[in-house]
Amino acid sequence: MSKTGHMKLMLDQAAVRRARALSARVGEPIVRLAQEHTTVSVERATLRLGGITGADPEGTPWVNRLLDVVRADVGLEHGVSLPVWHALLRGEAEDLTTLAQKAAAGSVRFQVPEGREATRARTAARKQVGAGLRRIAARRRERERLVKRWGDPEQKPWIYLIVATGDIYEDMPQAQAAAREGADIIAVIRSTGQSLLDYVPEGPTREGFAGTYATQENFRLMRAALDETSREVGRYIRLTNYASGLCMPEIATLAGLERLDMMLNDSMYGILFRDINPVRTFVDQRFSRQVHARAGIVINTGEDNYLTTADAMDAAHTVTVSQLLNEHFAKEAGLADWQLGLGHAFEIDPDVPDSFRLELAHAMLARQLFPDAPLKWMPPTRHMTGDVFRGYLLNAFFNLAGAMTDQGILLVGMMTEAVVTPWLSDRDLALQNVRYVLNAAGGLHEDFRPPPDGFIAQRANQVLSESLELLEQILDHERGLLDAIADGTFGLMRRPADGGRGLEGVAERSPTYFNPASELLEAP
Amino acid sequence: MSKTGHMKLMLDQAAVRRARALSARVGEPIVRLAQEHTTVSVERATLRLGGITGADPEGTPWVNRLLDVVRADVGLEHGVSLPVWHALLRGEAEDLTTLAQKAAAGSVRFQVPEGREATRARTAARKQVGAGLRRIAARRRERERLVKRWGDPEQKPWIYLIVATGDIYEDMPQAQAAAREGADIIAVIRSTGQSLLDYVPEGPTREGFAGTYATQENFRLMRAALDETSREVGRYIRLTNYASGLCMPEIATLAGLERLDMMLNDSMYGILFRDINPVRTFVDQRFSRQVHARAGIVINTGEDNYLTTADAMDAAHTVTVSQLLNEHFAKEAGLADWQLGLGHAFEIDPDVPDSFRLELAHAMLARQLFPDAPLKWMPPTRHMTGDVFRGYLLNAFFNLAGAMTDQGILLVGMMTEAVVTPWLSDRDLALQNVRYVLNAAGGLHEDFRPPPDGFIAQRANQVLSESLELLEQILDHERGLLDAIADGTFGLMRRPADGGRGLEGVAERSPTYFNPASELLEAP
Amino acid sequence: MTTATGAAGAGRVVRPYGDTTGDGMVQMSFTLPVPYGGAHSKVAEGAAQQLAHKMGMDPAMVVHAKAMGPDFTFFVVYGRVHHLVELDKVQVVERDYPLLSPKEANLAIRKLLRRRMVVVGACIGTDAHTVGIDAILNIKGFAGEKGLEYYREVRVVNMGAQVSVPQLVARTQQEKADAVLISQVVTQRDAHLLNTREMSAAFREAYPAADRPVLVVGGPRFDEGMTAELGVDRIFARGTTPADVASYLVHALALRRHRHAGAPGPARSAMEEVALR
Amino acid sequence: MTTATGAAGAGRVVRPYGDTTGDGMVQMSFTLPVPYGGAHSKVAEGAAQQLAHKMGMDPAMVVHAKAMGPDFTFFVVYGRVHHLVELDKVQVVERDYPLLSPKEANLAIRKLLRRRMVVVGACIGTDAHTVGIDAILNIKGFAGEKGLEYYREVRVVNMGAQVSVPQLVARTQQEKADAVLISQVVTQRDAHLLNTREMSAAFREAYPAADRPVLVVGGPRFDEGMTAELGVDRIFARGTTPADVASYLVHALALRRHRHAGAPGPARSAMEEVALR
Ligand code: B12
Ligand code: B12
Ligand SMILES: Cc1ncc(COP(=O)(O)O)c(C=O)c1O
Ligand SMILES: Cc1ncc(COP(=O)(O)O)c(C=O)c1O
Repeated sequence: MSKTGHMKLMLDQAAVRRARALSARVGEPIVRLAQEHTTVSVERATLRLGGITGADPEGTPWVNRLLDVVRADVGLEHGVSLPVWHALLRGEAEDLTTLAQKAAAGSVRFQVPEGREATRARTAARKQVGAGLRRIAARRRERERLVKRWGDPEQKPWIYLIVATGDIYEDMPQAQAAAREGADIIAVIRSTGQSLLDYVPEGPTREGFAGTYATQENFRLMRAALDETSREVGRYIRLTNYASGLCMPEIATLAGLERLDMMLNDSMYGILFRDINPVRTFVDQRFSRQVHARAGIVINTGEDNYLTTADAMDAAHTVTVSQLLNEHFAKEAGLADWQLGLGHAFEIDPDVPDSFRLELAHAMLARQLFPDAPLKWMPPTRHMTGDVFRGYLLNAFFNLAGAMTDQGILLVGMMTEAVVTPWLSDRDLALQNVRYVLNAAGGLHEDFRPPPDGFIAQRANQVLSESLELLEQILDHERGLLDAIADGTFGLMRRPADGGRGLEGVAERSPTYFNPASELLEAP
Repeated sequence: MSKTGHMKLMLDQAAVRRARALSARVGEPIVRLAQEHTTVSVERATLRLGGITGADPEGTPWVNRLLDVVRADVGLEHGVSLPVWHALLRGEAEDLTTLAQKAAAGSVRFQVPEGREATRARTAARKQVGAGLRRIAARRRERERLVKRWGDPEQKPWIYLIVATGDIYEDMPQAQAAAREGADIIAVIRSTGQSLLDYVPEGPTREGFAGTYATQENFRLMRAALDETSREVGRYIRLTNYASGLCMPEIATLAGLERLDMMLNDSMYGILFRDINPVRTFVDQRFSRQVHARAGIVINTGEDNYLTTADAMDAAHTVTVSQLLNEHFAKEAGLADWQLGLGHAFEIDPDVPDSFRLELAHAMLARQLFPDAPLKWMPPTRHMTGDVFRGYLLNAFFNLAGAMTDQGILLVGMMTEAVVTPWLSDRDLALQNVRYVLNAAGGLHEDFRPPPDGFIAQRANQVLSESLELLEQILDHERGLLDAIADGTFGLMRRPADGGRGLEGVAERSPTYFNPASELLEAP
Repeated sequence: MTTATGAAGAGRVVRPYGDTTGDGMVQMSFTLPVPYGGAHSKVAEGAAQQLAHKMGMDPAMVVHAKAMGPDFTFFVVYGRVHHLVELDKVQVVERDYPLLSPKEANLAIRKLLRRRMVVVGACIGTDAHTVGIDAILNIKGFAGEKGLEYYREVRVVNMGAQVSVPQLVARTQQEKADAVLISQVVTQRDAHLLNTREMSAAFREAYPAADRPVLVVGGPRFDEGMTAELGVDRIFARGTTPADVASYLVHALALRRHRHAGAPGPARSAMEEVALR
Repeated sequence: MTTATGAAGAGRVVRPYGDTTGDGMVQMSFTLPVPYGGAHSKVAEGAAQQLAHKMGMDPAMVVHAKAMGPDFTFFVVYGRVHHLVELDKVQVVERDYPLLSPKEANLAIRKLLRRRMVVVGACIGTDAHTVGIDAILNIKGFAGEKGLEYYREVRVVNMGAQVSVPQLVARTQQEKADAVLISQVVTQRDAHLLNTREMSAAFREAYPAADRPVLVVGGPRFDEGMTAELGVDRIFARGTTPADVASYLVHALALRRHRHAGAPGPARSAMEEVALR
């Protein structure tokens, strides 16, 4: 498939092999950490797979109310499934939602069953949660059918556009308009506050700031709107949201249930940019990725973000290291290469001499390091200014770099990046920009043959070797990656392992810990 | 020097040789035509070299008044020099300007001297006109000195900007501002009406429409302003005007005298786009180019214009043919390769698939066909619309093509092309665009290696072979190029040899024809 | 010509749309002759904001300011305008005649004139942009429509570029033309308006009012509502096609014929009768 | 804070400049919720022109119009505005205090407080854009200037992102802070204004007026003239540097000290005395 197949492989292949070996060594203790803990959100996601829905009159989801009671009664360390299905088997309620309502009213007490009771609870839980996972698998097959019917985008890279009004009812027509004008993927970005909420809001919402809340109903509404437009334009339009923040596992689950197609899902973004506790994040991460693997969802990682706070030249190798780690964690969680929308970005200061060629070097490094991943190429943001003409120009060169280096997913940049969340006309102009570049110069990669010892190849290998050094440094730390994160290695953000939000929602698994979802998801 | 030296030569070299041979055959009868005729403007240019200046109270230059009287008395076919210097030697006046005033007042009658009187008149004319040519040579040496002192632009291509207010006193500060922001060359475009005036206006002017009159005083003022700025910025800023229209030879002469550095000067532009008589044009052309050769002025030819009326794909080969003819005529007139700013343009419909790569093919064809000429690369105009954002984008790709194919002179495009003559801010934004492209991607030519059998090479060779066919077709016409021009070969304009303006100013040279300027200019 | 109001949205009021209905957001850029940098910057930005406020923007965000040399500053401003666009008060020059195919137009001309219609075209003044007028006149045409030369019942005299007004009038008289089509593309210092006024004045002088040929002017930057000010019968702007013009000419000649004949009733129906029978 | 008028051009009046002094030319783009294409086009362009006229543009040339789906049209308009920019009426928030070097600021603080100045910084609400506040606070600084952490006499407590107002107030009290610096970058639906108002109200509630710490807010899209409306002491926008802020804080504290002491005379000179001796 690769258009760049004929480009001479620029990278030192021994270094590539070594990079993967080192990443595995860095990743291993983190995976172990994830296996040894659970979180409130992992448990709630499990209950959601079991079928719980809805919220109390104040808007608190029943799943939160239920979990809080269970946790108060028996703690989190055994998982909620044993006590919850035990209660159901005891006849406390006929379904999870009713159970939650009763529990919230104080009329149910939970306990951890043992022996045969435990076995029966396990069986019941497995069955009910398994049904949830099967619903996710069914949505995946549905997607496959629709893609076959309506078709994939004609061109590479796929065109990815953001909507961000804060109001799902304004978002829908804007998303449909964008799709008609050529968008292949629509991402609904989230309201600023959502990632720190330890619950998933319910229902359709119109009240976001600079983004729209991720709710199951918003997912459903937007997927339906895009199905309508897919049919109309004869192309399956993909929908993206964010499995990120304190409710990552639950949102991943809802995404699977509502046939979302891609999810932002990075192993370190929440730690670095939302100050979420590292352990919480790694545990939630692994579960959410296992769900994505089942759902056939493509993840988008967030390395682009590092370059909004750190310099794109100085920190280029941190992007590569993070991509390698994201790859390691993703594969361990069961994701396939085609599901790895590894992120990187066009963020070199445009005043740096040869900045465009350096961007090409970085983009080709990623391309050649991850030949089978649909890399996600992010537009300039940091060096965008109120000069919208210049912004339009930078975006064009970003688009060109994307086309020349065979990126899989092109997040289309807006000329108003430094001013406002995108206007309707910004998206339209941005799409014209992309279309011109792909149509006029999309084939330029055929003529683009950086000499194997030239400027571009040299830069790519330099970043690769700096990445090896960094991986080695990380291994030199006592607690490996956790210490490196605490040190400000990524995005210049310092995040100690015992700091950040959401730590109170983490528990070390007890020997009797049981989670039917995890069990089923671990099975190959 | 060529940055594209390492690009594999794409062109069929036998075809290249054949193209030059055919062009010589097409050009030869035209050169003969030019040698056998004179025009009012050639004669007036000669008198200007002799030192005549100024205008009557109505603004008609004394040189026109003098010529008209001489012509009325003895006709044009012998040239004006014999009768004029004969009159001076007779003591009718002490200098040419006074002679013109007396002639205009009706107090001098002219006759064509013979024998010794003719010989004396010839000697006097040669001396006086020779002094004029020596002044031009001195200005050339002055330029060479100043370039050495202040330096040439650092980058290639040189950046060429237009000013067009119509008022020399608004033009000067705008030109200086543009130079400070990075322009290497300033062109003052001309008022819409000037090319059809059969005289050169006098003095500083503030009254042009969409351009400023070309006058000796305006030349002087602008050259002085740019000298001031050159000193300030430590870079010799070149000045361009138009040796074009009915007064081409005179304007070339004034340009030489006022140390202009480049002149628009095309062998067919006046015919095609101003409906000036073909014979008049070819005669004036040859003389003006001989002057430019002496003055060390770089000419800019006008092939870009064809693509504003004809389609850039269909007519690509007419551009190549015209470049070959312009080259032939220029060299015959004594211009060196470094003086040949052969024109071409980025005018392919942006909706054509692969349009950018096709532009690269055309640009590389010109580059490889004329390896030592400082090609002049013109921006999109025809497909520019009121969508200024799109315009800014197209200009960026134009700039990129210029950088990738080693063009010598980059005429910077304005986003308001379809709207207004350039605003101050348009130039500033356009310069930012160029600077970004050259700084970020100027080195991309190193990585640009179109395969020798690929899309780009194929297109270049196709245009070359269509050019050969067209040259052969031209030779098949009874009157060669003249008939081809009458047929609408170039720019779809049909211009018969006996039509157009200014034919009344042409005369076949008599056997006694004498012109000291031509004589001196023919001498190698 | 009728100056119609936008029927589409009678009574409807709209506002600019950024990303939400009614938000009123617009983008603007301009240069002010004020310095920027150091102590000057705040005054310069304040000046830009003042202008935006006077234009009805509030809030107005000066999102970009850049010195261009020592005396000028370029600004980009975003903000909310509070004006309402009243769709029922929009002034447009609507086509008040039926659009004819070449065949219909030919038929109508034959019935109306019993001879070919003669049309003289030119770029007048110093304007040499012929592509626009050629698009209307030449067989090749524009936007897939053939030009007037293709119409069997139209005789086209295309005088080309940089035609002076006296030349144009003389040729019009000589050809006994029914209509004169002139093009003006250069607009700097209002060249197009000056030239058009000069032209229409010359025709008023050269012809008795009743015999004057139909005067049509076109070019990308004309305001189609300015016919009275410019003394012409019709103005065509950006995107005109040959059929627009041919249909108009048939209409205009039918109208005159009708008036000459002193026939009663609305002119429009007369023309339609002729054209469509 | 003084709201000064542009001293630079007292009495001077300017206009936008396209290519000639006084031509008044500007560029504009916007979307209207009207359809474009076919019969709709003229009404849409007329609507755009109406808006431009209401904004004071005449002539207004609609040079580009493009349908965006069935319900919206994007326009580019060029034209002449007739408003004058009166430079002597430009409202700007001028720096009404001397700009101090870190050394001068440290000296002044020592003299004023006889202890270190305590500054609490945060991004409040759900805003997580810390780059701006970090540019002011962190040693690394901004535009070549070191941030407040570099000032020996300033103790910085940087609370980071997404800090709630109650957390902020509590920490301010706990640290006995002299000044609170908050940052707001997200402006959609006026988030920055809502959050700032909430914050200043909370401080008014938590402190007696005389003891309230100096409240400073910053972010790229603030209007520096809105202090009164937002209930803060000072607003900093785009391009602020740490020295601007440090100098202001010294000034503000000197002013308070002065008022507390009941000393007579203009506050400014008192502060300058302290700062510059
Ligand atoms: C092609 C072109 C040229 C060609 C013209 C070739 C030719 N034979 O026509 C050449 C290269 C020679 C040229 C030269 C110049 N040009 Co020129 N040119 C253009 C260009 C790129 C396109 C114009 C065009 O062909 N449009 C396509 C046609 C089909 O559109 P149109 O003219 O609008 O016509 C349509 C309608 O308006 C209408 N219409 C037009 N006329 C008529 C008449 C009638 C009766 C009717 C019914 C309808 C009608 O119907 C047409 C079809 O829909 C424009 C920039 C641009 N992208 O628009 C600059 C432009 C028009 N040129 C410009 C200038 C300044 C010049 C020069 C004066 C520069 C100089 N000083 O040297 C010269 C000199 C020309 C002169 N003396 O007039 C300016 C005008 C600025 C202004 N607003 O005043 C422009 C806008 C470029 C710029 N921004 O500087 N130009
Ligand atoms: C970097 C960045 C991010 C980073 C932030 C990393 C971090 N730790 O800060 C990341 C990637 C995490 C991010 C995320 C988001 N971002 Co963001 N981001 C940007 C970006 C690219 C640059 C901002 C920046 O760092 N500027 C550089 C600093 C130095 O400038 P500054 O903040 O203006 O600060 C200066 C002055 O304003 C002043 N100042 C600022 N604060 C203070 C405080 C005080 C006390 C003082 C005295 C002075 C002062 O001094 C500073 C130095 O001069 C802008 C786009 C752009 N190019 O501007 C978008 C932008 C700000 N982001 C935006 C959005 C919408 C988001 C998201 C909400 C999107 C989403 N829904 O997911 C998320 C969520 C963030 C959240 N919850 O708030 C929008 C805001 C739109 C609006 N006007 O409302 C922007 C404009 C992009 C866009 N057009 O959509 N973003
Ligand atoms: C990887 C990743 N996750 C999540 C987000 C969104 O942030 P939040 O989780 O606060 O909505 C982003 C922002 O672009 C991102 O890049
Ligand atoms: C080669 C050439 N000569 C002359 C001109 C200018 O026209 P005029 O001679 O009418 O000023 C142009 C216009 O761009 C041109 O390209």
